[in-house]
Amino acid sequence: MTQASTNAASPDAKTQLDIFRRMVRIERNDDATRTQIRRGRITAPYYSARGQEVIPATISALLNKDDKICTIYRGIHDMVAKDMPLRPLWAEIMGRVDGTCKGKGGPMHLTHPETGVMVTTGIVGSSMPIANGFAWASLLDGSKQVTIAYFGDGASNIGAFHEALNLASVWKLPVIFVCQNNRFAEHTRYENGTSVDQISKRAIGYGMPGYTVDGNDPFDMYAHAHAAIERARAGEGPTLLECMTFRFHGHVFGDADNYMTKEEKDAAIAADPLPRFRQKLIDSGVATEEQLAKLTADIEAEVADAIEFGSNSEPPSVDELRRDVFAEEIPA
Amino acid sequence: MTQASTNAASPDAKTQLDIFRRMVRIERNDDATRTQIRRGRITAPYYSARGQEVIPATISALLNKDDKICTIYRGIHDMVAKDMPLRPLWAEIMGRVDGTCKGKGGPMHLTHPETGVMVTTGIVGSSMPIANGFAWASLLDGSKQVTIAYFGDGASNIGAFHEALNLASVWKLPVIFVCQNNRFAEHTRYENGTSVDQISKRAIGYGMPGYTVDGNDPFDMYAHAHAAIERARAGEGPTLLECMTFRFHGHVFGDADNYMTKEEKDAAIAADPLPRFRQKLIDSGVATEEQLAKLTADIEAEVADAIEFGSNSEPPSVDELRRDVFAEEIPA
Amino acid sequence: MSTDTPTLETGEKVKMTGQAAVSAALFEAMEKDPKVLVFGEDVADREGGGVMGTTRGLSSKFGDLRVRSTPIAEQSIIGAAIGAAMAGYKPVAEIMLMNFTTVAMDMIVNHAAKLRFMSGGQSQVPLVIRTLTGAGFQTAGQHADHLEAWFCHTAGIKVVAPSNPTDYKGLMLSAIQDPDPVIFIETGKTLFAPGEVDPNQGAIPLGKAAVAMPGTDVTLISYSSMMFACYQAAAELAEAGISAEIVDLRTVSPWDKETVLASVEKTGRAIVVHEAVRSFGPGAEIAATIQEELFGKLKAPVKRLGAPYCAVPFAKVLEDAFLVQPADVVATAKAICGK
Amino acid sequence: MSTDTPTLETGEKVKMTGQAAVSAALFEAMEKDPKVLVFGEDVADREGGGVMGTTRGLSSKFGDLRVRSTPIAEQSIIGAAIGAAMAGYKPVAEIMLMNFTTVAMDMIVNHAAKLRFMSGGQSQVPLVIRTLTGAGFQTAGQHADHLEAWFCHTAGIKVVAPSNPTDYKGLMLSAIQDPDPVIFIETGKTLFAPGEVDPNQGAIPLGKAAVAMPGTDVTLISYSSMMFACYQAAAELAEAGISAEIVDLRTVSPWDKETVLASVEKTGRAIVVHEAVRSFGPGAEIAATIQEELFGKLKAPVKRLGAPYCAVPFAKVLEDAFLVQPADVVATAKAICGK
Ligand SMILES: Cc1ncc(C[n+]2csc(CCOP(=O)(O)OP(=O)(O)O)c2C)c(N)n1
Ligand SMILES: Cc1ncc(C[n+]2csc(CCOP(=O)(O)OP(=O)(O)O)c2C)c(N)n1
Ligand SMILES: [Mg+2]
Ligand SMILES: [Mg+2]
Repeated sequence: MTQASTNAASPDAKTQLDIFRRMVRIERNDDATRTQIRRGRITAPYYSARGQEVIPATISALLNKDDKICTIYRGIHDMVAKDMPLRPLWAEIMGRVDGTCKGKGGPMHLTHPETGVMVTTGIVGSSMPIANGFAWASLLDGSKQVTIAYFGDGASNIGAFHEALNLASVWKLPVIFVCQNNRFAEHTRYENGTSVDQISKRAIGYGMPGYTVDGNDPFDMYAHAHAAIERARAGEGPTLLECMTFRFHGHVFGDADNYMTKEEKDAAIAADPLPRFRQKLIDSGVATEEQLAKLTADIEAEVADAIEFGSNSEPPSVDELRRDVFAEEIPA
Repeated sequence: MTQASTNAASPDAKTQLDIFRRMVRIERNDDATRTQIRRGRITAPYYSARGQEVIPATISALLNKDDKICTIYRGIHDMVAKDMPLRPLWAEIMGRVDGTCKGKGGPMHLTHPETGVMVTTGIVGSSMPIANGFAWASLLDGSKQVTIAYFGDGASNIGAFHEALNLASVWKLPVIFVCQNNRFAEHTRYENGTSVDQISKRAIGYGMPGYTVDGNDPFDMYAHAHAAIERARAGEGPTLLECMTFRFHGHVFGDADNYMTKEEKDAAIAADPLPRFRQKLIDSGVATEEQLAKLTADIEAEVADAIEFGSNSEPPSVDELRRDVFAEEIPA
Repeated sequence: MSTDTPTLETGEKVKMTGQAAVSAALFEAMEKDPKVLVFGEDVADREGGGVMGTTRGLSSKFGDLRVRSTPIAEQSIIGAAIGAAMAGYKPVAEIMLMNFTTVAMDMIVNHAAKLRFMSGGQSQVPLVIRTLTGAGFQTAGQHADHLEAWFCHTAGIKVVAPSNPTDYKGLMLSAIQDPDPVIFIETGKTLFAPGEVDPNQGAIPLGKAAVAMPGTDVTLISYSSMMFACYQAAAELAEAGISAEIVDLRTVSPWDKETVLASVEKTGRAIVVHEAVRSFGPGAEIAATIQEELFGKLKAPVKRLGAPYCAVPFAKVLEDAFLVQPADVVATAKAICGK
Repeated sequence: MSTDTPTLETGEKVKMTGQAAVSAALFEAMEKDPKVLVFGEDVADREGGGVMGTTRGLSSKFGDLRVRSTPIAEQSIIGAAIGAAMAGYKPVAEIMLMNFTTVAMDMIVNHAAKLRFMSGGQSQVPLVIRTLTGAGFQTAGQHADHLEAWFCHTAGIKVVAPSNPTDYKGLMLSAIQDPDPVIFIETGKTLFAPGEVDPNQGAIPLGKAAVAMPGTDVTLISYSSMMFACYQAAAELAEAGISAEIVDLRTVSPWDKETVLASVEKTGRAIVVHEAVRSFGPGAEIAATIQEELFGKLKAPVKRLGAPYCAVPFAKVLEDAFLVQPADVVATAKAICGK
């Protein structure tokens, strides 16, 4: 699908299992979220990333805890992959005081700096310029930290993308621009909004390496993410990764999907990377059926516990409207 | 300097003379402007385009009166090349009521829709998205009009550039993006702000033809502008032309220039395209010394007349603050 | 959602939402004037006729060149609208949500609003920017801001904010015909609330407020979603023996001073109510003007109710506290009426 | 321009411009705190230390990583500042002119101002945005707007607008130390006017106004360049027997209600004077607050003077008419003082 790296890195068995674990954690969490919404227990807009698990799962397997991500409204998978704890995550999407953001941010602005989830934005394109700032700070710190900027294919058409990639390249920032190309921007098909057949080609305009990657294949993802992260840590600058994928549940929960054909959707779902990778782990002897069942059960328990935790958490006090506007509380 | 077009168009003798006439008109007008500023008779900031004459002179020789341009603060050369009458131009830069804009816009916002000078902007990058709108209107009209968006090298790093080129390509708009690459953005050298060695390469990211052209060579300019304009008129969509040039008088009138080396400036001035092209016209028999002297004298007379006209024009009435805010005058 | 204008006897009203009214206005305007264009993200039928469906049917009827979906690129959306408007078209451009105007402020403020003035009247920019906003749907900090104060403070652009289906239709027709740029604010609450609309509803002039409910003791000055809070408050106040007059500004800039001042001169008391943040909000201009023009004639200070000084919060309980509630209007009115 | 802080006896003042004061503050802050960064277009010495020279010398002293020139890309300038600020740095980012904030509004408003709130206090964004503006130099419609009202209306960002060299120094020091985002407005008129500054001038707290001149008959409330008009008007008024008190807000948001109200309570009359467009301008909030808090105690309506509702014009005669002149302040003060 792309220019083969000469010495492409490949995930060892342990890493494969780690990637799988993150994928399952994303998928089980997403499934539970949609269930809770259907039951009316969550009232926020929800942008499922079901189908896109491989991308952040693989990248996160390559990151350290102190590496940072900036993500978007469709980004809970990115957070879960980055090992954000599920309890405060659930409390947040339920608008409770024990949420990471005390219920003030909600699912579109969930952050958790402790695990490196720095910014979650609802404005298309805006994750990228901010990611540059974290990367600049790493340069100044002399650390080896890298920052990931996640965004969608549609976001590659907005000004912020351009400004951010240019600046990152001129300043050789340790940042990786990860486009999760799910072929649609809301209801707009890729080619109806985007003037180039592969977003990775835009990297040429920034003197930056750019690759189109099979975002549903943990091996292709691993090889490219590994190279990009190594390059960033070595001080050689940014990389643009365009990761091809698909979102199974449309743009937003409740989306009618009639801007896509049934065939393409069915085909994408039939190629679901999760069961495929699961089977591969078993076939290649990386894990047994039992191990994976246990792993899934453990995650299900973690998700159930988090839902319980969130449900039992209180709504925030209205005094919160006067807090966190500035460091100093605004007087009543 | 660029990929040779297979059947590159070349200006005939008459057109060469026309290009030269436009260049001289630009240069004489610029010279007079700087003189008037030095004498304290114009008090506005002035961004001389001395050295960049070939670009708009050649392009304008290929345009019709009803073709449109959107230009920038450093854009009086683009207007003069487009045959904007000098009398209202001078009245405008002197802030007089007979100015094209009744003295309300000044040199940075001079427009003259009658000759196709639609927008002059002081905001870096903003000429491009607006130019798309004129081009879209031409498509809707079913006319063969084209629109030129002029901008600088520094402007290629701002978001508006990206959004405009992408949209123009997706919509196949009859617009030509003409970057006047004078190697500096205010005090910043090209490579310190721009991540790619040639801006024309960014066209790849928009599925659009892009060329780096010798912007000081009327023949190279003619070939590329001709192809781009033909392409636009044929409904095949936009082109990006990066025209290499140099500004002889720094960023703004009074600029100390110490961000560039004396050598590079001297070299650029030594390669002044104006005397070079003049000599070429004579050497190749396109014109005689006398013809060109007459041409120059006529233009000098036109400029002198325009200065006279502007100087004799009255300042606008303060009632103008209530006019042209909306179509309807604001009551006193 | 049906997009055809219903055919009925004159005078007989039909029930429709604000959304249907906007849609009807767009159909009518495009039908009547071939220069009217509609574009923005997902507006064409291939993309479902708008994320909310407001533009559904337009591209099928008027073609893909006049009704165009765009890339996600608000600067280029407004830029294209400006150019087309200057070239003689009447574009109705959509910025999906008002918070996304932040990425197009240069185009709106430095160009659309100023080009007529800067060109000394040579150019005009007759465009409409449709945009949706409003809290109450738990969309949190970046999807619900009321930023109209910014545009009110920008010379050269009109700000329209309807509160009911009739005004949605009539003001949209006027906005499209207007020779100057207009920002047209839709809100989730007002867009989907049904109302009775004259099927032949024509243009309603910009810049004219409506006395939505007559009263004698206090004037509630509002617009857009907060009109609901005012109606409810007025009903409660009536029970408490306070007669509230409600003025719906409809156009927030330029606003209708005459109507507002006449009402407040009559009642002697005024409360400005809006969803926007109170500090430096649109209500400040109105309050400042009233106290200046009616100095010595007021029975109480002009009050302002708006959102507290913070971002729109996510949690329902916070969002409710963030929004002005009818009870806040009632309490304020009682206080200044001395009850 | 010398960039070193002059060494003198304590108490002995030195003459310097606002620009030198800003420069001195930046040198001091960078010296003291290695987390302070400076960046923006052309700010490094390779590019001349800023188009105006305000940052001259900084990159040579503190290195190219801490003082960085950027591409022309304001979204990425503010974006980088936000990220760096959240990561523990204190960036002072420059947006060359205030009109160019229009291309960075998303970053400023949706992110910088909101991230502390949206994150429930997990994050903070201690950045300073330096920006220059102001009419009077015939730069016309896109280079001179006073847009502070927009930022005042935006919860979570402070708006500072010094009028003299001492305040430039002291407020810049505070802005850098402040844990929240601050927009720091410089104007051509105030930046190059010299004044006496204590060489050891330290931080001046944000949010505190200064009574710049005491008086008894009328309070002139102003900030930034319009302080000059107020001083001149006050001198003329004194000759006419009217004693004007001048309050310099210094921080426009959050503004110092206590000082303003105390002054107006004393004088009974107030005029708010700013360069920004009068309609929906910052003065509206101040006037609306005064009439509410001091209802019944005022001797005259609160007046507001600001620019007319139009873009900044080019021609000198128009620009002069656009700007509030001392004579306008004098005439208004006389009118409300009944003279
Ligand atoms: C600046 C801006 N414009 C428009 C929107 C509305 N919007 C939200 S998501 C979206 C589509 C984004 O598509 P893409 O970048 O491909 O990401 P995906 O949703 O597919 O993950 C749009 C247009 C927005 N949030 N921000
Ligand atoms: C959005 C914006 N940012 C910054 C500026 C200040 N500025 C004016 S001209 C200029 C340099 C532009 O360089 P370039 O595009 O190369 O054009 P040139 O002046 O060389 O013709 C800058 C930064 C501006 N006018 N607009
Ligand atoms: Mg997508
Ligand atoms: Mg340049």
